[in-house]
Amino acid sequence: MRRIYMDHSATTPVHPRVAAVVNRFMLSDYGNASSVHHFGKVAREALEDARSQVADLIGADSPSELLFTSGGTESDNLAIKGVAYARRDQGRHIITSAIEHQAVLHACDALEAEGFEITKVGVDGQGRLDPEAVRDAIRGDTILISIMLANNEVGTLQPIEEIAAIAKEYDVLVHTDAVQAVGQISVDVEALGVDLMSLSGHKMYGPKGVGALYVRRKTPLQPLQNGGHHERRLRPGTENVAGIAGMGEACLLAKEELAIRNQYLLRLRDRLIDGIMSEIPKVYLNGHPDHRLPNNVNVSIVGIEGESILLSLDMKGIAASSGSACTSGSLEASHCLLAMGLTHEVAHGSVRFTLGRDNRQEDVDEVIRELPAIVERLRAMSPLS
Amino acid sequence: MRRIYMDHSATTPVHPRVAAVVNRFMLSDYGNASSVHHFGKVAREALEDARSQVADLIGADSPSELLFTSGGTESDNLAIKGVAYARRDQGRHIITSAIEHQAVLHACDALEAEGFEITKVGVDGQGRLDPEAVRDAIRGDTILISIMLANNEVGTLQPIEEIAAIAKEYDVLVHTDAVQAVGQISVDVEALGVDLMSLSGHKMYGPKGVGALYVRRKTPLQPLQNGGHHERRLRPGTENVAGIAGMGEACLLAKEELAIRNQYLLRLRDRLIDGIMSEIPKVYLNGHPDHRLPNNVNVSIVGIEGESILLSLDMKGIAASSGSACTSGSLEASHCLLAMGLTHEVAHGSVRFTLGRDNRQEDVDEVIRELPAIVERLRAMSPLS
Amino acid sequence: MYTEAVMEHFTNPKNVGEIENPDGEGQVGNPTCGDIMKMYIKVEDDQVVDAKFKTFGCGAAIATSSVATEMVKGKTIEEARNITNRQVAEALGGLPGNKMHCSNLAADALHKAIDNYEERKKAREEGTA
Amino acid sequence: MYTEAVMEHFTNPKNVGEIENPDGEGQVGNPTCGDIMKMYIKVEDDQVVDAKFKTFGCGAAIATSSVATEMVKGKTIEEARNITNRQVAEALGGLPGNKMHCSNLAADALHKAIDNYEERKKAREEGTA
Ligand SMILES: Cc1ncc(COP(=O)(O)O)c(C=O)c1O
Ligand SMILES: Cc1ncc(COP(=O)(O)O)c(C=O)c1O
Repeated sequence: MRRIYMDHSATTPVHPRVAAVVNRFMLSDYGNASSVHHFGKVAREALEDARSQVADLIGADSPSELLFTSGGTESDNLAIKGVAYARRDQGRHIITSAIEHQAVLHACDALEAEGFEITKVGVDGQGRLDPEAVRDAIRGDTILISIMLANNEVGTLQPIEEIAAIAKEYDVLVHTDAVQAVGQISVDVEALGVDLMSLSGHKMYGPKGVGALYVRRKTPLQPLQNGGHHERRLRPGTENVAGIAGMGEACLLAKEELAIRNQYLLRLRDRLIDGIMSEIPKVYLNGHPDHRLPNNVNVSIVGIEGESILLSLDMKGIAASSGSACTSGSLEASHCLLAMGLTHEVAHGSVRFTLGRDNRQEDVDEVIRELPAIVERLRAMSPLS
Repeated sequence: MRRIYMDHSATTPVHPRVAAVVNRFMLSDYGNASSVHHFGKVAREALEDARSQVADLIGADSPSELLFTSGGTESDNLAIKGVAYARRDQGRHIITSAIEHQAVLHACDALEAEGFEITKVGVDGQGRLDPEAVRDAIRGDTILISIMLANNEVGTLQPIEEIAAIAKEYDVLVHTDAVQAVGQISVDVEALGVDLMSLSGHKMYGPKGVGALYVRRKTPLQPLQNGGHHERRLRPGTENVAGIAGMGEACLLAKEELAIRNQYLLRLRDRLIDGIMSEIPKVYLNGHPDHRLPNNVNVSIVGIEGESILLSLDMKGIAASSGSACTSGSLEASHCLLAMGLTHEVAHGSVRFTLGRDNRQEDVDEVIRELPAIVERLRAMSPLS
Repeated sequence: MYTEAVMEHFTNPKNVGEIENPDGEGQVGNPTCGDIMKMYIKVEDDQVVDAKFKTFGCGAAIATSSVATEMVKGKTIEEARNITNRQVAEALGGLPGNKMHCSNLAADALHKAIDNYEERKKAREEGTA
Repeated sequence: MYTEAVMEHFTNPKNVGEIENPDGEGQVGNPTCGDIMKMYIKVEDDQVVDAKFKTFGCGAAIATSSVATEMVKGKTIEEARNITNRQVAEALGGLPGNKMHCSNLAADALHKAIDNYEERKKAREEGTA
């Protein structure tokens, strides 16, 4: 069966150029970057080249402001807990949003259980935060604001620049989870004015199990893991040279392709949105129509449930995702959709198509062709329609 | 230049069979293991297959007793801090040894700074612990004993079975860092009787950036990182499917080859030891002559310093390692060699050759041929000889 | 994740729809957890002669609804009462762990439909008494 | 890690050895940090005419010893006093950060040898006085 992958926000295929780099560092240049000998030096150079490539993509002042981690989840945990522990003497209040990824929300929950106080700022119906609501949440003991750059479910982009400017007035540090944004839209840490930023390799055609954390010079950070002298002791463990070099290559690729990727995906995205909206009755687009990732289509299909849509799509060879609790084994529908004010039924009926650089117009057209019949069949079974 | 890699305890090349598996999950079966669709299911299966392969190699009762991590350092941190936090109500005392890897020692240091108490049991001149010294260190509030199975520097094997038996008498949990042992010698968690055990992929022809932690059923453990529902919430983050599947394959390979690998390496190792001892005056073998990893040769060469030996070897195409501070940028020579009672000068003059499955007898013979001249040259420059 | 039996019942569910003038009907679930099942039964001489369902929910919810309506047909009211959620899951060759409690409600819906049937019967008997 | 200049001096160090009957000698470093340097100088008319070293230590330690002995030859005592560890490192095109403080001791060893030369000189002068 020809398969159409439209779940790029869950993970992307590794680009062949990236895989070639990973292979090189698995099979030939396999040294430990801490070793004194030839193999070690080659590995060390690869690490530092990758650091420059990441720094370059996000406009960091210096490659030394980047730490490599095992992924977005670790970057988020390190940023939030790392700052919280390092700044605990200055205050115990942290501001985040209601629609963050679980890595951020649950890191905050863990801190709350240890005595920190967390304020979760809400969002509007399109998933966007009001920077002034962040200002209102700031207290004398606020040490950190963590707000995502682009939401993973509905693709809404947040006004991080404004939020960072406000934070600066109060001398509060800002972290942004840019896992979904980097590689999709142009991201510049200097323009954003953030102090910390999380990235993940596998959301941008790089390998899984590797991520990065941007840490602006002089930002206080306590490591969560102890060991050797790797990554300035802020993230010890033998460096995943192959993965890191792969992530570097993915950043290089993103830099080369960004403008065209963006343009290309936007066109596909809007075609898919228009197709779904015109072919299927009682469908709503979730998220912001304009402040939105170029690859995200998230719709609520009234009267039916997300997992059953996904299963039906999968039988047609189409891979998508959903904000229904049934897909995650949790008991609640997507906290993000609920925070945007959707009812439980409607939240359960969400489907997310996230496009990638390998998707073609035919793929989009096939989804538009297949989805209506699926919806019709499931609606016929539903007591809600 | 033909290069001879004899630093397998630092890291191993990835076996081509492993690399092929990694490639498959980078390029074709690239799904996120949490996804509902086809790509997700294939990834999930790969994860669970790998879990079984690891479980199988170490004789775990059930694959569900294995968590995947980003490497040995994270496994050590998760084991030690995870148990410490989960059991803090029962006590705050932890026992470890003076010759552990920095991942264990520094995780313990971090806990000490938080109010836990750490006892570091010493070793004899050959790097071996006395189980009775562990017994003597046990107190009413001891919650965990963490002792490595095989030392990374001198290759000495520890009497973990006896230590675990003693710990059981006092109802204390036992963790062992088996990063250097698994894949080299037969390791069985049931025979050892340990509650937790750390593994790392890149020390056994698997990829860097992936590791595992064996956690015996019902062992209390608090996660150090929060996020999604991955790895029973004990280690969240999108699973590194390619890396994990690669580690699974590496375990399968180890299982297939173990007996012959062991035999083969032992022969090479002893040839190298004999050659060095007979060709160079004033050289001592570090570590235990018998209770020793089959691939470890660690010698102290009196009067000269390790890094200068490594550089000289590297110019001849031979990659080795050393316990000298100069190789690590720290200010102290190997804590392990010092704990074994070596003087600073002698500790600084250590060289470690760690053999691997690709080394040939010619490689060993070349080292035996090249090393004497290097030693002679450096000794001629040294004020100590 | 799902067994072949689940996928078969999800793909070709039996007894989808409503029964006009049912002898009993029952609904379980709630929007929060994402599963709502509605069951209709037709009863003759204390025997379930027909059953239909309408379900809003995941694959497991649809499959359990389908198989449960199949299981109940031909059974006496007493036998139908003894059908458990566990039996329904077993008839499908098992369900993923996380679906066992949240989407496996078909037997409950059935029991509600039977309750409803018996209430109506009682009401009718009282009405005619 | 090391520059080509470091590797060249490590591979072909200049002035290895001892000077018999030196006019000054100095030793720095200690076994703990893994670097011990011993320098010997020969002085004529307040000018360093020869310098040799013996060093136990890493690549940087050997290279800095070598280049420092080169640098000092032909210099007056006063000029030699002005040679700094930083200059020695610069002459090698720089050293890795962690080597800057722990293995970059050649100028210190040189200054000790000069001190020793001056002490001997003073002793001689006092002895003859
Ligand atoms: C917004 C966001 N943050 C964090 C993460 C976690 O990243 P990772 O999967 O690399 O742990 C994800 C993806 O899972 C994400 O979408
Ligand atoms: C004994 C021991 N424990 C732990 C580690 C850390 O493992 P990793 O390099 O995978 O973080 C190593 C190797 O570096 C080791 O030799």
